[in-house]
Amino acid sequence: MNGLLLYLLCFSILVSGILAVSLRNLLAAVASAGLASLFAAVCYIFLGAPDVAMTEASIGSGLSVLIFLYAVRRTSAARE
Amino acid sequence: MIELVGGVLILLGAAFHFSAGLGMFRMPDVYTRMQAATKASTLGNTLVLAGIAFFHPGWSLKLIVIVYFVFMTNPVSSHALARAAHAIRNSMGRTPVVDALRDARQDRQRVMWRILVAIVVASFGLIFATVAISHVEQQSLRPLAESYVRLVPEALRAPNVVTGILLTYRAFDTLGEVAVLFMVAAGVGLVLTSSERGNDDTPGPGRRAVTQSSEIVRTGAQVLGPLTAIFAAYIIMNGHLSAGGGFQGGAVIASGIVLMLLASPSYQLDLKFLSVAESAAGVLFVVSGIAGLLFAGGFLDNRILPLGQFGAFFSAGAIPLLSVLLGVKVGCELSVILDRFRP
Amino acid sequence: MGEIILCAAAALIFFGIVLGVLRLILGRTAVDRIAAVDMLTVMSITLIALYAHFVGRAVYLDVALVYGALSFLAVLATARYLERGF
Amino acid sequence: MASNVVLATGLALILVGISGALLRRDILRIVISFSLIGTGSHIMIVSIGYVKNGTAPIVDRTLSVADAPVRAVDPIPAALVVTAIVIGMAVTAVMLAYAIRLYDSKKTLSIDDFTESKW
Repeated sequence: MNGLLLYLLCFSILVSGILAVSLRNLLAAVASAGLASLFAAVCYIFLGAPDVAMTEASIGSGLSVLIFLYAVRRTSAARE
Repeated sequence: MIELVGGVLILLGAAFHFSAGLGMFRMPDVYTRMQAATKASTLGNTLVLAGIAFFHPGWSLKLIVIVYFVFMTNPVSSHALARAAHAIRNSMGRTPVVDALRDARQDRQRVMWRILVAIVVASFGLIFATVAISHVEQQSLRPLAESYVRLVPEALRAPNVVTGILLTYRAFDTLGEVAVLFMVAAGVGLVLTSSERGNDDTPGPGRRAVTQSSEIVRTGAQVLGPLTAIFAAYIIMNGHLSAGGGFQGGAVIASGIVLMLLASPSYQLDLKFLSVAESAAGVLFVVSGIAGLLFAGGFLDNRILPLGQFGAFFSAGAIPLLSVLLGVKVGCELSVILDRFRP
Repeated sequence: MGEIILCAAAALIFFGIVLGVLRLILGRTAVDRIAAVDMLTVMSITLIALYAHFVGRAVYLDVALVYGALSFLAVLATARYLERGF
Repeated sequence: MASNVVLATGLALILVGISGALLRRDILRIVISFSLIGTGSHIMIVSIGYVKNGTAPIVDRTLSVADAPVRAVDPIPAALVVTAIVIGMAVTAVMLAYAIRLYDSKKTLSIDDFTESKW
């Protein structure tokens, strides 16, 4: 059970990473990058590192997405 | 018998998760997808966690708290997303979302560049492939790691080895890292405030109208904000007993503050208070380090306070104290960084 | 018996995640993709809790707590961005 | 076996980040690619610390003090990565601050328009 779920998580990390660099919509790209670190956090749990998983879940998928969104908002004023 | 009930609940919850995925995949438009996914996955989560509670009665409190958090947060985020989808749908005439700078014209001239990038990536891939193939999974701990795993519970009386390493053996490293974070906060402030001043001189398009958040989001933030603060205190104070510690707790504090900022866009953070708290925490951190130098084995030694009983709440010497200071410092710095970025 | 039930549950969640990731890849608009992200976060909370049950350690539940409390922030921020909330 | 797959995933994510950073023209996308490189290297480091059939290095009711050196995974990479994640976010913040500054000076984010320091 563990092995198969771990492979699925690895595959999902890769898919979200590729989507994050290839999606045309900047917002969806930022959300995909956040999802990649979210799945990475589940992966850390499977590797026995709950401290790292906690840090990644709170910073990588929460605060980092937010800081990107603030930056997108501040650089989009002329494009609208 | 009890295990059978638990197993059936887990299976039922997993089936709801599957149906959530199916709804997300098969439903025709955003709103139906969202409602199928949110309802089914919240219920599935609740059922699975209830099933686990049948197997481990001791975990019930934590499981109930998780279910409560999911019940509070998932509807709020889904509601906000549905509202945003509705707002975009109404104004479909304008460009709904920010689009990347598309320069297809220049892309055509970049065939050579693409070939070069392909070569670079392929050579990196070759190096990485040799690394990945030659890597062998460790069968037992390396000597250094093994001595850490032995020493932290015995000498420091801290059950969590990672926190023990972070706050005692590598605490100087942690101090330097927090200093880097402080410098980043100051530098980002410097870069971004001068850019704002430049903006004020030029006649821009004026201040944008900001949509107020909905009642549900504001209420959710009011309920969840204090809960997040309590939760951050729990994570920081349990750093030596279970997963958690200063960095994680600081990030949770910053997340709680961010939740407030999202719910009410005009809310102003008290930057002066944050900087005072941050400096005080930093000074106390260094002071406790020097106390370790004077009264115990070395800089930032945790044996300046009584070690206490292994596994107790107040134990492991100065590690809980250092954890609190680190949490306050990291939380204040991350909040200041995020506040600088607000438009 | 318990093992079989656990494996079946894991397989069901597996296919749920596969379908969610497919929606993330296919999803026409940005909102579709973000809704898929929202669903996948809740599924990962369940996955972590199930893993904690599988190996029988309570320390992993703390991470599920952090997920439950904070993982909605990204979706909420994106939604507020879309409706021009900041 | 399990950690080999995760290691390969981390390295592949670094490759994806490198190609994104080289191919995209938008500075924000380059920053996203850099943060993906960071995530990939964190995954790589944590997977190197995995020990076969290991569990979290936290002593509690299910992992006794005597048992810990046999069953726990390597705590050093975990301690490294915890600090590295926080620093990675700070680095992202600095990059984004400079991106905002560049945008304010030229009202564009395409790196083709920033030619002053091109040789």
